[in-house]
Amino acid sequence: MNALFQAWGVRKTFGEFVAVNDVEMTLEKGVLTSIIGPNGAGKTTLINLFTGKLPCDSGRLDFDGTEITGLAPHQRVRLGVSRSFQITNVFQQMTVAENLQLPVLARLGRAGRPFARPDRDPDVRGEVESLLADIGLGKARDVRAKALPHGDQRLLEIGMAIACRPRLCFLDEPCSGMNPGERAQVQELVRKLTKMRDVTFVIVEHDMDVVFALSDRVIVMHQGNVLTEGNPDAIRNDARVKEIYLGEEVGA
Amino acid sequence: MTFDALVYQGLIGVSLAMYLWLLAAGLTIAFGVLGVVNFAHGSLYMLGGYFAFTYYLTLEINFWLSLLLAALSGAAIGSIMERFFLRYIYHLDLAYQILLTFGFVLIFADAARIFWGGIPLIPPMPEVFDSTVRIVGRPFPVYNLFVIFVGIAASALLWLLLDKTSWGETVRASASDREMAGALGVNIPRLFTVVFSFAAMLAAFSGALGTPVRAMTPGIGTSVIIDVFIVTVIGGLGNLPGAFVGALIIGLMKAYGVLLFPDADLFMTYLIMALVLLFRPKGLLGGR
Amino acid sequence: MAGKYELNRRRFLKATAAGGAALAAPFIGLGRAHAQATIKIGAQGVSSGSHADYGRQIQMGARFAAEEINAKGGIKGQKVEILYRDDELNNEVALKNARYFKEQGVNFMVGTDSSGICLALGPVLPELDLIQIFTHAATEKLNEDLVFKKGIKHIFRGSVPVYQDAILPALVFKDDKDIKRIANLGADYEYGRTSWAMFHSTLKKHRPDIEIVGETWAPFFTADFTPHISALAAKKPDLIFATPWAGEAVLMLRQATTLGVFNDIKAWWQCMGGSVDVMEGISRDVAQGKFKNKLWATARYIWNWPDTPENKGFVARFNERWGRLPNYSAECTYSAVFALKAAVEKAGSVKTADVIKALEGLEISTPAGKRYYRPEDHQAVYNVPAGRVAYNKAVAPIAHLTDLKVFPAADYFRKPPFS
Amino acid sequence: MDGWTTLTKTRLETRLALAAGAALAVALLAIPLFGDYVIWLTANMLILALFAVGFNLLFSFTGLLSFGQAAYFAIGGYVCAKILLAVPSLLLGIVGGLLAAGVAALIIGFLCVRHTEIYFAMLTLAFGMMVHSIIWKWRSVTGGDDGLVGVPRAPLEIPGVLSVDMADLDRYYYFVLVLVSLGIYAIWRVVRSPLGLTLQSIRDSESRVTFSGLSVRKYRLIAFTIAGLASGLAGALMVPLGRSASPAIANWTFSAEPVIATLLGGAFTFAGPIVGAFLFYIIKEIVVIFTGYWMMTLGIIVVALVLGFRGGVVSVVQRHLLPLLARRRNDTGERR
Repeated sequence: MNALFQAWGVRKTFGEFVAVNDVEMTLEKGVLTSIIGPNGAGKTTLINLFTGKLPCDSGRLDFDGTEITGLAPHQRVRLGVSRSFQITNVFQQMTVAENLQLPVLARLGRAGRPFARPDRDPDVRGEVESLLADIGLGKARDVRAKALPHGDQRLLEIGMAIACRPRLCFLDEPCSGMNPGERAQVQELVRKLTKMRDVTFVIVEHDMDVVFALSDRVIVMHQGNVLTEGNPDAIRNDARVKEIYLGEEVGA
Repeated sequence: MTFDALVYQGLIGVSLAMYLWLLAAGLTIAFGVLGVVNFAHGSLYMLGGYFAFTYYLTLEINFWLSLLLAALSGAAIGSIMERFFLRYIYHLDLAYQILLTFGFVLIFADAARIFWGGIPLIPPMPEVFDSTVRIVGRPFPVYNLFVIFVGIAASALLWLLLDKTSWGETVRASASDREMAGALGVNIPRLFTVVFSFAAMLAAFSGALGTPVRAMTPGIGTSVIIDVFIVTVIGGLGNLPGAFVGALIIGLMKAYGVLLFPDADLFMTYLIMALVLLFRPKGLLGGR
Repeated sequence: MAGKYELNRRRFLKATAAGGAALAAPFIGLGRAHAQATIKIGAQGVSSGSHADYGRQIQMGARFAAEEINAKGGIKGQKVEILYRDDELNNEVALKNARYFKEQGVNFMVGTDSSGICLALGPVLPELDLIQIFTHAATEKLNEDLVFKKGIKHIFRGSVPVYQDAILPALVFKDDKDIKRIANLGADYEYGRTSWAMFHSTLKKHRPDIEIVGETWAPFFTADFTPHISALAAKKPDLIFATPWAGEAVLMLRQATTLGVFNDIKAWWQCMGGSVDVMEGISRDVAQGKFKNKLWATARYIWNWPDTPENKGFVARFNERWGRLPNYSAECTYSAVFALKAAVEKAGSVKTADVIKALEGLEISTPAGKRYYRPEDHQAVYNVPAGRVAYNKAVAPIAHLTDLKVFPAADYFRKPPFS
Repeated sequence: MDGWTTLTKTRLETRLALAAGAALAVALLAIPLFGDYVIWLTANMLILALFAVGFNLLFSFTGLLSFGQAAYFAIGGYVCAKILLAVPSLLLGIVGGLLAAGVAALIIGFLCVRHTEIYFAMLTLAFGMMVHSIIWKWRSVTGGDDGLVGVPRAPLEIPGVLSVDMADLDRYYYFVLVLVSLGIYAIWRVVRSPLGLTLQSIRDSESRVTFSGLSVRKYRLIAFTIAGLASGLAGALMVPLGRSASPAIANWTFSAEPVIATLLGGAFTFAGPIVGAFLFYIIKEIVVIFTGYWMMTLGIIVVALVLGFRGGVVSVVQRHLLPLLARRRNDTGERR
């Protein structure tokens, strides 16, 4: 086992409320991990802490052997930690292709070029095209994001998250508000990207079908703590997990 | 600076602060509830002053009533501004509000010239106030004491109005969450008109209060507005107690500045404004 | 997408063109040669904002002069036409107006209020090949530096320089033995700084025993001078020398009375306090004796001096025409127009070079008395009194100056080579 | 709001663009035929246009409302004036003013970009007024309220290369025309460069830009500096024109001019501020010819424009006029 990302005693409180309570966590390379738990379990906060959107109150984060606790979000992205957002966060006015230009330019360190043309940069064009192919939006390249169906917007969201070539990528509810067909598409895409771009995905998801179908490993959070973890089967049959989801249909 | 000078200039500063406070209170409420940055707020101060002059001197209405009428006239103009103009640009960028209200600054400045002429106007000091009392052995104007009293009284009234009445509750509610208040059945458009004219009233009242000691000229509006912005920012945009503190700080700055740093008074006020924005953007009382 | 960007450039040009096309529209007809049927004079002053009345007075003075000249057959048969523009007390606008006047084919220019404006406009006059007689701004730099040292011959001044605001009071008070402690309530800009410097240095020459006990400076557009006044009052001065003018003078004086300053001091000198708008503003307080007869002032012309038929007639006719007493900026502009008339008649031409020659050393009788345009620095030398502010309904509806003290300008005006 | 819709167009617009572009070029080149006053006015309009385009890079394309741009205009102007009073070399003066303003914007911007929206506006206002009070007070260097006067309109000299006398107003006008065009063209390139894409992305979604691996503050600072450079160039060009520099160009009322120009012409379009700058001058010129109460008239026009032409003239043309024409010619191909 080789640890790609490690968290020691990571804590976040909002006033009295303890959102994340001294969490210890190790994420391994190539192991597709899902973080589940009922609403308010602290999943999204945890991702915000890992990706730097929020500062940790205490604790330490390492990525690939280097400490990143103090780093700004964009610095973490540069090291290879990226994310997607629960609420679709793409540039509605831009076309699909234009949306993908920014992260590509950023990765190539060309985002600050004052006089070039983003669309005329062969490297950028090449990568944008391959990304379009990967996320299967090639046909929609010149469609404005706001004109896309919800499912395609979510795919674009993922596309932008991986456009900066991360090694670790957190997906925050990639399937929210999707129909079964679209969910299948997402699972397909995630598997494909894991292989082709060797990204290690970590997914926060409510849809247990997706979780159990996709994950190699599942981490269950409850009230800011890691309740338990294990492979999908173990989790599916774990009594405490059933308990916290009381009633909620767990898998099967 | 001797202790006496400290006290005397201090009192002067406090009386200065009260005009600023009344102005800043208006600006703060308007911003807090409507989210409007009203550049014409200073012009409403000017109009208040001119109105008071006309009522008191030309129409020979007694001083107290003139103050009241001037304030109400300001409110009337404010309600017109909100109902027929501002209302239509809330959804636009902040800059459009600034431009629109800036348009009113120009309009009001010339309106003053048309109705009151270019020459400075100042009514006689009402007999009641036309004397001084000795403070630390020096004559201190009764009128400035009156201004201080009015300023504090106004603060008390404002506090009662906003914290102790249901109307105040509604105002605070919509200040914190417009949609919510709307959902709770508050008539937001009407509330906005009322609140804005209330803010305008405070500005006009400040101007009216100023007439006996501060002549009115068509350009006075633009000369006061920046000070008011400084005060509002120091206090924290939309923070009423903050505005009071901010007014005191700037008032005292001006009073003591004359003695302490006569050559840097302006620079210092802007410096304070910048420092507050950098290190406590929510204002001195706004917390981080 | 490349195509798309291609189109952008054009779109951008297109929208810009809208401006270009619109631009030309209002100016069709400008820039043509102007048939010279009339003598055109461009006048400007501030006629918006807090100092609006000064421009208004410049406008009234200029137009009144033109009306009177035209009524008597104009200048050598040519009618005089006045073009007036608001300079907004702003250099850029004043320069723009000058260009506009040039375009409109004016022969001469008069007016402008602030020293900043006249210093900015002066050096441009040769480029415009236009004479301007400045009729309000008082900075000594205009005649001493621009005309005398730099030799810009197109500049003349028909109003008094700062000497009169600053040196005159020194002469007025030098013999008053009660005045030992002096303080300054200064307008924090060049005018206030130079006036004060000139005043106390002159006074000290005559009265080494004089002591400066306090100096405060108030920025332009100060709404409340109370802190400055009280800070000075604390120093117990005998005399306060104050430079804020126009509306600021009015409110400052009211604030001084409310602070009871006039009980303790012996005299208050108000530069330009003789200005009609200030007098109108403080009349009631004067009538009520608020200033305890301790308020002294001057201006660049005082409507009730000199006591000559010419001045009396002017004041009466002006008052009848405009329903106001003439302010100094009105009289100075009025007389400037007449000076131009005299110069043109003397030169027998309207050519700038000839008129400059004719104006140099011109001596002309005006409402303010005899004006002599010094050839060295193009400064009009004439007498203006200082006086005590009083109110007497029998004399005038507004406050005015009494116990007038007149000193010959020729004696106390600084003289070339100004060393 | 929507920067990108403005970057898409129809064939119809293309033709109009070509025609109007040519017309503009001719108009601007022909200006000297109208005489000194029009030359003078147009030079001022061009300078305001550059000033406003710089402001608009911040406002429309980065989402920051600066209310202190006059500071950089003034720094550019005063430094240029100081240089010209010392050494009569136009180029030196212009470049000096430009750089000084850029440095000032870099330093002040570093502090200002910590905030956005009204806080940013107020912060820029505060720093702007600090610069103003320094210019007003530092009399030995800046001439206080008298300003710096009698500045020579020095010849344009590159030793051994060329030397053009600038005494004639029309020569200087062409000089201004060239530099303003270059400045505006540079910013126009920036807007559609990767940098421009980044800035507009910041305007639309800060977090997305951050998680693309970019420091939002850094790019805001870059935009602020470019805007400062544009203001500085505008200021430096203004001084030799009027041959003086006065504190008024550092005052907040002057900071309002690019705001007015931009909103009149149309925010969130590139050409808006340029059209607005011309409109602003033309409207005022026409008004002052007819009335002494120009303030009120201008005020009424401003209010009317804000309420009637919310998106500004340019976007009104784009959104309403062009589609109408387009429909008549059944010219499709609009992406809107």
